[in-house]
Amino acid sequence: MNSGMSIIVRTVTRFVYGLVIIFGFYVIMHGHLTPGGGFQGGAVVASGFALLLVAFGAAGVKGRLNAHWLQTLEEVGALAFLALGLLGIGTAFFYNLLANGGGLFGAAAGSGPNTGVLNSGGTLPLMNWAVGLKVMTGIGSVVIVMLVAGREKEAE
Amino acid sequence: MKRSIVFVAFLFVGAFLLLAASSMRPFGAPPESAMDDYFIDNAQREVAANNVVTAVVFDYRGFDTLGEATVLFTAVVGVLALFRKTREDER
Amino acid sequence: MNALTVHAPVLLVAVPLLGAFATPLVGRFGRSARNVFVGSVILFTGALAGLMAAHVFGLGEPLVYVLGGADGFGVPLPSGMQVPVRILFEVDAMSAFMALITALVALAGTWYSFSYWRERSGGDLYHSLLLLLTAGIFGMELTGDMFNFFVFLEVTSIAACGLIGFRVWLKHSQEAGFKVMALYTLSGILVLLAVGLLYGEHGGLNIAYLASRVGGSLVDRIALGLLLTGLAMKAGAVPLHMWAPDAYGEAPAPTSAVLVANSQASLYGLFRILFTLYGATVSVGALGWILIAFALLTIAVGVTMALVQRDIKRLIAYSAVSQIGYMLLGVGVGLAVSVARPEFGRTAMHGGIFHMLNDAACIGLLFLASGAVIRASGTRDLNKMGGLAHRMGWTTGFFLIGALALAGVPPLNGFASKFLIYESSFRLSPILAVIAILASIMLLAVFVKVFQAAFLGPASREVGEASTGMLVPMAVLAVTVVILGLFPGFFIDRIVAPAASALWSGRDLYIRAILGG
Amino acid sequence: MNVGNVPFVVAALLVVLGLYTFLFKRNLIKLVIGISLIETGVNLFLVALGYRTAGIAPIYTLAPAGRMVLPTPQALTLTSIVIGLATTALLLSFAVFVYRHYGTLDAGKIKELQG
Repeated sequence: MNSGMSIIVRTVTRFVYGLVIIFGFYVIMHGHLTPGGGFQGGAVVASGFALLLVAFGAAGVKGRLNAHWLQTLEEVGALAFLALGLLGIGTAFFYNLLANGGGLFGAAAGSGPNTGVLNSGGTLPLMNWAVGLKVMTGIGSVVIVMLVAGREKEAE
Repeated sequence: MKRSIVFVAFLFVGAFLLLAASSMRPFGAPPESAMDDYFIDNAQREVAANNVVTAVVFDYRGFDTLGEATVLFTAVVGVLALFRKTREDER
Repeated sequence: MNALTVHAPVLLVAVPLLGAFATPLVGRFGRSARNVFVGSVILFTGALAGLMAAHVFGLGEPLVYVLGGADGFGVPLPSGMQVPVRILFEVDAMSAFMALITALVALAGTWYSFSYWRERSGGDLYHSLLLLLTAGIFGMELTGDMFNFFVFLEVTSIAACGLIGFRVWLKHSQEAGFKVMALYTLSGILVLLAVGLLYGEHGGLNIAYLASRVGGSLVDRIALGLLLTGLAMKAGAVPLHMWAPDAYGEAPAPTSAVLVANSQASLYGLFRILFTLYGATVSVGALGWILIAFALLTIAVGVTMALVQRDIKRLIAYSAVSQIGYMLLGVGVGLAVSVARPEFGRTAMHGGIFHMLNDAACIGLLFLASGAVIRASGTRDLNKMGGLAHRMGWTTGFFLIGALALAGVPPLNGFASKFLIYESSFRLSPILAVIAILASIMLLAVFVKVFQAAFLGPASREVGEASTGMLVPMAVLAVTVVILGLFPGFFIDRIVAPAASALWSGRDLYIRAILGG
Repeated sequence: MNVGNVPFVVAALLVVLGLYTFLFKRNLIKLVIGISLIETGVNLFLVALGYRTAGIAPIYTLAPAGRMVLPTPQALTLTSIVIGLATTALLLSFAVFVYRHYGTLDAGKIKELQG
């Protein structure tokens, strides 16, 4: 089956897609400190998936990217986000339980311009991860499903 | 006939939109910003986050973000449902 | 006041959301596990709605829930007012009333779906979308924040379109899905534009805060126009109704019933904006007459189009459109006379709002019954049906109850609310009442025709009665229809009157609950 | 006409362009493009609402001196972008299935649902 694009595109993709995905994870991780966050980083990672799909075709990534698994992970991400919201239900829904608590992500942020503390933000970084997981898998599975459906139609 | 009515309506709406935009308050000077100043002043203390936008997105207006994640989830479920494998007797 | 009551408003949204997110996962363990899970989620949601409604009706003032913080949700301004910085849920009697309607329809629709979707593919995703639609409707009804309202509006739009196009093997459902999604998106954009204008002018998003600030400025008027257009479009009022028959007609039967609740939630948003957000600023009399004009147009177009349909689902869809007109008529009459002669304006409001509950029950019943009819006869064309009454006694009875109630025949519930509307609109202008009554009579003729075509006559093919799982939800709605019709006074006093006064005279209470003073 | 209002006018212009595409093009994909254009215009309008003259991004990490722009419109815009993405995905899926059933994307030929 003819899948994917020329050898140049495929070679470049092999070099680049890892960087794209790592950059996406970086954007998610530093969402509470620098521009970006779960949605943006998740979209970057999903664009890495899309790059793989375009370069290698649906058949080429069949073993590595599976819409079924991505869908499961998306549900896990959505549930995790909701659970983080429910974490503070002792006070109120979406109450930030961990902020300034001293434990995980509980450091204070300082005041005014500073260099940033990665271990701050309370539930924010966790929510960023949950949303990031959700967005990367959600968009990824949509891209895969649409591409596979298009290819099936051509093959008939 | 119908097309020309739509076109006149379109011209009317378009002119109205452009007029409304040009008579908006001046760009770069929000008249009322007490809520946003509160976010800027207190995000670091209350939420312990340097990024005020993230503090708004996930803390002060976190429920909107849950709704937004829900919208995305709904769309993904909708797309997957459309492209699902249907049974033979359904087609 | 225990913890469950305190958190009931937010749990009403969070629990169906949790169910929707987890349904595809639970579905891996088989269909019965999924049905038990979805069933318990929706039952718990219904119980929460009842609990919250009982609490709010007893409270006498709006219930405020602060999302994400306990201490101090507002920033004081120099003028003594304060701006809420967090998203607030504000539940008054009207919101609680709408939540009850939604819970009733969602319960019946979901229950019915278990049997209806048993032989079909994609059941996990179907039930997930149905729960998402329910959660979105609850969110629209309970929130006290304009942008949050928009977000939930979009949740319902997308979930509704996913369900409309769910039967991918039907080509009309795909056409309807595209059309409805495009128009829903347009209405959502109009609402978003209005929210942006209001935010840019007043620097806040809370409804109570905005209500205390909006005046008659140009930007505020543009925002009002955009909001009214967008929400009337989403509610399916003529002349922006072109999506409604496609949506109701092409969606799976139980979904059509829930879509009616969705339209009513948009109508609730319309009323909330007219009475609470702009209650003090707009010239209410003129606006009331505009509402009446659109109401009459909606009634006339809905009934006339229902008259010429041969497809049973589209016929019921057009009668659903016409019922939106009755609600608009009741509330429009109330709005038009609110200053001059409040005594019968209040009656009109009672009629319009009571009709929301009645319409949800009897249109929902008709859609569920039509699903059973289509399943049994294998066609949606009325000319090809016939003789179903011989074998489908229960379905026939339920359909008859729903049709008579919808046409306003005493002693069923449609009569109870329509009579209030006739009575009060007659005192404003006899022509209004005459048009409304004539439309009801035509609707009766329509359903006599349907009944004669589908249920009477010789049995044309071997059909069986609908399964118990489909009959029980129909029975629940039919019993609701009959009880509401037999004891209208009880329900008007207990739940309709508080809901009507929350809109009619509750504006100050609504604002004070947030801003204090 | 206020010269400082150019961003609002540009946003309105985008909305008008999108509206034109939505109303006068017959191809379903072009309709989706029109809706996306309108959404982009509204997003631009939202984010322009929050700008303060000579403001900086509302992020304290290594921030330069200056007043910060309003953060709320940026949060709202983020939400509305994601919503726009979701609707576009669903609309395009419907377009695929309409094409499979009708064999065309011409809105003029796909009008079986009327009356």
